[in-house]
Amino acid sequence: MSDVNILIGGEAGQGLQTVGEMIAKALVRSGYEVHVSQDYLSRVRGGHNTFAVRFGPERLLAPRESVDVLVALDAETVTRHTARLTSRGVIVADESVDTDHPRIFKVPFKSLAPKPIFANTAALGVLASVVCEDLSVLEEMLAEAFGGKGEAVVAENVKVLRAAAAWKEAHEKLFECPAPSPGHAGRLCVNGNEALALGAMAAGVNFCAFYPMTPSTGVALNLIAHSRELGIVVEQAEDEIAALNMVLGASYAGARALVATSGGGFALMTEAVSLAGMTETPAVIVVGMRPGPATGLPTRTEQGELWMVLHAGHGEFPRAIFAPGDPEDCFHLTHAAFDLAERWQSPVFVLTDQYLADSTRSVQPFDLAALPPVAGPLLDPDDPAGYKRYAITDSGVSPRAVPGLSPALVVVDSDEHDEEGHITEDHAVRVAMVDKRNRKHLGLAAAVRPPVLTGPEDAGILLVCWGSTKGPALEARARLAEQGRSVSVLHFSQVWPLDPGQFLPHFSRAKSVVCVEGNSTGHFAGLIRRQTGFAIPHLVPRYDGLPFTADYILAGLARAGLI
Amino acid sequence: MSDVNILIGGEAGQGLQTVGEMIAKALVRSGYEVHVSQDYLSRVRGGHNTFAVRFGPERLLAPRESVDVLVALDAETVTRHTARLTSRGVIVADESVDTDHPRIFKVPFKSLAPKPIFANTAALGVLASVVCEDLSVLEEMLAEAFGGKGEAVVAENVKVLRAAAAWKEAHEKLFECPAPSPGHAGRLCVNGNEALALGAMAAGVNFCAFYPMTPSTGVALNLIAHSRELGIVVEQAEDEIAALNMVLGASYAGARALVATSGGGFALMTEAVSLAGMTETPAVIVVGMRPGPATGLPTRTEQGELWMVLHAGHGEFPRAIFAPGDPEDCFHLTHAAFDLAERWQSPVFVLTDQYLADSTRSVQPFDLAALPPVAGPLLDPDDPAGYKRYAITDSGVSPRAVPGLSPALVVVDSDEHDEEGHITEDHAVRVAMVDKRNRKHLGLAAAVRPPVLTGPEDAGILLVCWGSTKGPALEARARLAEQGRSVSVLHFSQVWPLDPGQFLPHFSRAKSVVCVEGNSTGHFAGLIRRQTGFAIPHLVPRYDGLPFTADYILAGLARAGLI
Amino acid sequence: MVSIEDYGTFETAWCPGCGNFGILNAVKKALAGLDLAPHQVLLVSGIGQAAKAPHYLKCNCFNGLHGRSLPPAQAAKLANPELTVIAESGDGCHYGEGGNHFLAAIRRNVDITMLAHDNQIYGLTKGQASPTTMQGMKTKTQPYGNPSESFNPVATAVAMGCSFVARGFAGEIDHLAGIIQAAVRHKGFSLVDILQPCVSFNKVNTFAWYKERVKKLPKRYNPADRDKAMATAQTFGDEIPIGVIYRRDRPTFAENLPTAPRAPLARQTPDPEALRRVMDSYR
Amino acid sequence: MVSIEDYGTFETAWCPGCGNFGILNAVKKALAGLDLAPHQVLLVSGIGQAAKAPHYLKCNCFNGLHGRSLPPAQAAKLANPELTVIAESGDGCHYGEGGNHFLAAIRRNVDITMLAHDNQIYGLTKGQASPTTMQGMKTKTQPYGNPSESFNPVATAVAMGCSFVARGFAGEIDHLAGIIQAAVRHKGFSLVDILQPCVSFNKVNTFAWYKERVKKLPKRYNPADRDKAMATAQTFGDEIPIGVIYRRDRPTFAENLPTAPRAPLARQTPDPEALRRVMDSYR
Ligand SMILES: Cc1ncc(C[n+]2csc(CCOP(=O)(O)OP(=O)(O)O)c2C)c(N)n1
Ligand SMILES: Cc1ncc(C[n+]2csc(CCOP(=O)(O)OP(=O)(O)O)c2C)c(N)n1
Ligand code: SF4
Ligand code: SF4
Ligand SMILES: [Mg+2]
Ligand SMILES: [Mg+2]
Repeated sequence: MSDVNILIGGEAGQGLQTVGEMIAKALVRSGYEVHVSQDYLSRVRGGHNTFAVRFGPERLLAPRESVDVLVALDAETVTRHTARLTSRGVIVADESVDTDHPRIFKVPFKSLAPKPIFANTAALGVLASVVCEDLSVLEEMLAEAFGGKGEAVVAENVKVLRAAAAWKEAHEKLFECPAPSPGHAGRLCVNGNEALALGAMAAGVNFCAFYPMTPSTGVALNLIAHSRELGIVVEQAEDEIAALNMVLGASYAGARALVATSGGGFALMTEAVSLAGMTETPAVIVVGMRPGPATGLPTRTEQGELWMVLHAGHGEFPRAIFAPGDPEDCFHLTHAAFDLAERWQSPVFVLTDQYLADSTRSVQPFDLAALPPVAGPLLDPDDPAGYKRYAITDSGVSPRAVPGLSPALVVVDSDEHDEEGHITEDHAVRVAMVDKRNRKHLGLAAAVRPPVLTGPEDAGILLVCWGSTKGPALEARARLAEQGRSVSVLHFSQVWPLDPGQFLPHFSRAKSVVCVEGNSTGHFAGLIRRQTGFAIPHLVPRYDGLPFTADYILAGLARAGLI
Repeated sequence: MSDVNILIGGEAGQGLQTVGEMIAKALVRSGYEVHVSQDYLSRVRGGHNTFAVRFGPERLLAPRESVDVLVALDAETVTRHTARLTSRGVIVADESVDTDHPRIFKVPFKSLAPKPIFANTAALGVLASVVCEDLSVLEEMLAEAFGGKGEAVVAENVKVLRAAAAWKEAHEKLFECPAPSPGHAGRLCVNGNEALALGAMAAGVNFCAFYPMTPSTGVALNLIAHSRELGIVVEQAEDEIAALNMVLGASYAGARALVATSGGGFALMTEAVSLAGMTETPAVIVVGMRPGPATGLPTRTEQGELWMVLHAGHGEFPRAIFAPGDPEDCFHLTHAAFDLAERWQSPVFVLTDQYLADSTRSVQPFDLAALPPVAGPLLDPDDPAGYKRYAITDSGVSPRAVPGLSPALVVVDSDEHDEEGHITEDHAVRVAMVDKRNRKHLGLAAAVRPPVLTGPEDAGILLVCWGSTKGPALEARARLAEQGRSVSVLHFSQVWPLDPGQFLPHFSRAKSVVCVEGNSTGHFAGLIRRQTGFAIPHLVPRYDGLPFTADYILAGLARAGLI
Repeated sequence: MVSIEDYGTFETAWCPGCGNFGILNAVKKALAGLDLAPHQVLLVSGIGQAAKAPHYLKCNCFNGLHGRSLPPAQAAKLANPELTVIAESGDGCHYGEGGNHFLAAIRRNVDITMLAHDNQIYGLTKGQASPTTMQGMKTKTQPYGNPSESFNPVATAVAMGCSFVARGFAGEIDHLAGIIQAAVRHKGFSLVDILQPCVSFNKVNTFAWYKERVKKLPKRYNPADRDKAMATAQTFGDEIPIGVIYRRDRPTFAENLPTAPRAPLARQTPDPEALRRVMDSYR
Repeated sequence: MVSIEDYGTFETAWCPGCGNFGILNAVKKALAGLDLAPHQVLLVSGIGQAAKAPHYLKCNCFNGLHGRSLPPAQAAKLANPELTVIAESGDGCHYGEGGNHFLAAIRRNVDITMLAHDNQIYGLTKGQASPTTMQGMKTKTQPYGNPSESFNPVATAVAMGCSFVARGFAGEIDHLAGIIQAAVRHKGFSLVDILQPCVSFNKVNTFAWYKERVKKLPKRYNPADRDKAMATAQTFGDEIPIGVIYRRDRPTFAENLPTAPRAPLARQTPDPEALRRVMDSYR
């Protein structure tokens, strides 16, 4: 295997996330490709969490179950995960840990870290040396991280780092590291939430309201971190209802507005989703899925909310739903969501999940200059006195003026309304307005991103997937292809509207079609059937709270008798 | 035509509802079958409202567009509705109304009603005489209505009533009244909301929380009216979120609890629907649909929220959805909903709409003694100390103890939990609990009410409908059958779960299958396709805010080239 | 000079004799008096009889959801600080369904004005108790009398240190217009609770009932005195003081938030250089 | 006699040193001191660190949604008046997401107790401002300082005439247990706001910070004096009074609602005769 899988385990609050993020970033800076997956509990201290960093010279698509370097911040980590070690695997643990594994570094952390506060740096030093990471990169990062606290703090940390690395050198055990691929230098190091926030910033987001909720709080945190530099108003609302209603108020008033939440918070927003539909107010709504119902497993992953998002809000109105497969998709689709939301004056969803939100990857910097322009509202209507917010048009879209910028009065209404926006109970106007809104669905449908096929057109097995399952499915495909099997992946990064012409031919050409999705009832398979009548015969579901891996998919295919 | 259609029109606040309800009730007491439909604006005074009372010796299924007796409480009513008059039709209007229609009673209301407060009684007197209603029945009703205000008030009203009727007798115009059918005496006179509340009361409802919202406020109003007699706690909550969360708290504590709302209010409840799913707490949730999105047409009708209700709440959990077709269904299905909710510890929905909620009909009294028993929770667990709220069972249902009634501790949790109800993040327990909850779906699916077929098995046209469209579809069928056409109706009073074995054979036997539903996108047709792959080829939709009529359906069939 | 005619006249869906008419007039008077043209004003409302008010004068209007007028109103003001933003709705909307937003808006102190048509009843849905319905009052849904104590928005606002708190009466149009002008001029979140007779569903708190009780605060009344304001706010019985009850200088939300824009966000153009710097920070 | 041991000991998911431990102990002490067996008690909570508390003692437990502990708690009490019902959750849960229910619960006066673990921060979601976070305090989501004024639940409750209002401190376990006992004994809605250090995310309002400031109300303090209570409630700075701040006799909700049951609804059996009469009234 040309890649290395590091698993850092310990209690919440022990700093495994800090160590993990540092090493991941360092590896990216050294030119590796990196894929992080996090498994953490809904608590602040204690319990058992893991942070997995997979790296290598080539692009990595998914978490891997087997482990090459197990960094145990506590004894429990050794007990739980030693069985996952590959034959070449090594363990890094405190010298106090009692195990007879032959390939263990028993590190005297107490003496390497003179004060508990340096424990993370010491662990980082040993780990960096195990995976052959250039210390100077880490030293540079320590300087960035602790620079604010003064030179002395930086120097102390660097000292601990070097001492830890030196200790490891003195206790060498054979571990082969792949070399970085020079062509992959200069990558960004972003997780799904960060890439999504970047996409929003690239689209000119300037308003965000949110209420904290795992796994989506990170979206707002990233906007806040850059709010001053880019001019973004971000407000933590009193609840989710306020958050989306604020976004609609801001959008109405001319802002580019986004809200980010998770299933339970989104449930509270659904009335306002309907308001967006009725008032035809653009809104970008990020929903980071986690296992439900109710509070469920609040820090884990699932893809169980497609149907809810598709039909959230009472009454009928068009919408679009993106389901990014990786951080690159998060960036580009969120950027596109702003344009689509404005162009079709509709709510546009970006549906992610905890796995993708928290999964840091090496990503080629985005070509900002090449991004398409993002539509905006009408600042200067031609005939302000005659302006009608809901003028009936062929496309269903009426020019959207902004209040206060011109003498045009902008009247929007949650009741059924006439072209001017005033309440009406006229049945003919009602029908005209329903038809107008529904016409926008046609426009959205015409602009759908086609699913991407990887592999032969007439594969023996076609793995259909959406959202974050992309990477694991592609890795499963690659593994099967290595074994000489004909397998393809059809990945949907937009799940609504659907254009059957884009995928039905693929279905009919494949021998077996399998839907791989992270829920127990087959949401997307059901949606395909509703839209086309095509019943996908096989389902590989996952709903234990963990992300798919290639191994998990292969086991599912084997169980189904397909391989 | 053997039935008579009375249309009372006027401004809100003019008392047309009072007159309409009185005459409807009187006709029922006289042994007629009655069907009421109401069309009113979202305002308290002014505007133009109508109240239609259709009556005759035989059961009536739907509103009728043509009018036999037009009671105009204002001039606008004459202008708007005269064109709908049948050839035998008559108008009852104030003498001031300016029209040259030959068959008009120009009533001197000012002199007949000495004070404005008697205007309704005067109108009632004329109308009663036009439709040959026995005055003594009305006199009895006036005594009931005004009894509380003293004998004198009753006497004055009776006097006005008689004078009005006498005036009409003196100005006789030919109008033929059908005779009541003696076999139909003793009917109840209930609308959908009333029948629904009666069903709940028959099931032993003892807790209701609600937030006012048209068209469902009436459900709570009916429970409140009888709350003292039957021992029902009804509380108007601060918002819909509180309402459903209260219902869940009460249900957990052993009450039989119901909440009633409409689309927008229900959107706010969806997070708590998910909580019901996760905690496995029984709840009966009434959703009275009206045209959306957002506030839409708040006092009109639509069937546009099937998908929302089906997928309301984040995450995956079972539910059942009833869609009563008439007041009888409202009664029986609500009664059944309580049993089902308790038996499968799941949210059960009763999906109605404004048309049905407000449509008063003559209904045979319910056979209370024949009602099946309603399941209840476990009051005395065998082994209280070892009690586990979420014990894993084959059916997925765990015995539900009630807190405080025994030493058993009842622990329920919105997080994923172990058998005892305590938070867990164990992946294996998670999978076991998802599977347990999903097994309840199988139980619910096994108990589905089959759709009812009316007409031949191998009809030329099969009209598929659900909920309140039943009556109009049946009337359309009857009209076509009279013309010698082979038409059947397949009506679904339960729309989730679906058992394809119950309906696919009907679909395949019919020549043309047509879905008749009150929305613009074909919700139920889509659901059928998702569950079976069967694409219903024709749709007769309605989404102007008004209920279906036989005429509307016939016109739709004609447009589709089917008749 | 803007005149009251610039705000137009519309047919309404209100009952003849309703207190809403007086409030509508007072709002128009106040806006014209402030010399604001209709397009400079945004009225945000919820759902209810009161919430229809923005349809009955010329202005920008966001008629949103029941209970949800304050969130979009605050956001619109943040997005375009040049707009004069007024959130206008009923007592049920603002204090019932919208109670949580009321609390948050007081704490935030965004520079908007909130008008509550307080008829102490749910009008549009035909007469259920609202949070301000008096305890014990009988309605169709509370036939044994409203079991809950009524909410005193004015006292709660004073206790929370709301920036501007006033009570007006729909029957005192000029006085009310004066209060509304002061509220709009005041920098920060301004609450104006307006006693409003509902002739159709509130047969207790009638025009006469209010008329007998309202008493304009004297000229010498000092709205900066919090204890006095608290006592005044709690006075709601045989006497009901009307006028500006409490007033306090507080920095507005925008003043506390360095990223709040000083000009409409709609005119903001992204800075590609800043964006590149931000992207580069993710390495 | 029920002893504290009857309430068991559980492993918790809290951080070492967290103020929640003191509150948990005080709750157990209070319940044992009231001689209530675990099955007589229902703890209802929302979501947050505080909301996990009911899992850490033996009792009936309804751990519901974030912000939604009060509605099910009130309903459960109405459905079974024999239960001792306590709604226990965090400041974010009770005053943020749940703010509207807080207002309604005070007005209703159902006989339950509300415990707010008030750490002035969102703990479980890792350190965002809560409604009670002090204005200007910096957090990850409020890097320029919390722009909103903090919510004073105690003052708001007093202003609204809440039946029982107290403030406790997690570091004064016996004192707190006494308050909780008094709250549970009090007939009506009882609010106990509990100052609780969060060692992980609130580095301003630390154990030492509170310790320096809290001051037990003197024996002679009269909680029936509303003006005094208002002043006491507003005192939150160099000194923070703890104890029962306000107390007022009010009929409970059940006393005001003739249909409220006197025994558990679960044991209620329908009366077929009454049902028939009801059906017959629809003719
Ligand atoms: C979410 C939601 N719940 C309920 C309603 C129904 N509703 C419309 S107006 C109203 C009450 C209005 O009362 P208030 O705000 O006092 O206004 P008023 O009509 O008295 O002026 C209600 C409950 C709604 N439209 N939306
Ligand atoms: C509807 C909803 N929104 C957001 C969340 C995420 N959430 C969980 S706990 C919490 C805040 C908890 O703060 P607090 O109530 O003060 O409790 P603490 O953790 O500080 O004890 C939030 C926002 C949620 N679970 N549900
Ligand atoms: S119902 Fe009441 S508030 Fe509404 S318009 Fe009529 S009088 Fe006014
Ligand atoms: S995060 Fe704060 S409140 Fe939560 S357990 Fe830790 S110290 Fe306590
Ligand atoms: Mg009102
Ligand atoms: Mg907290």
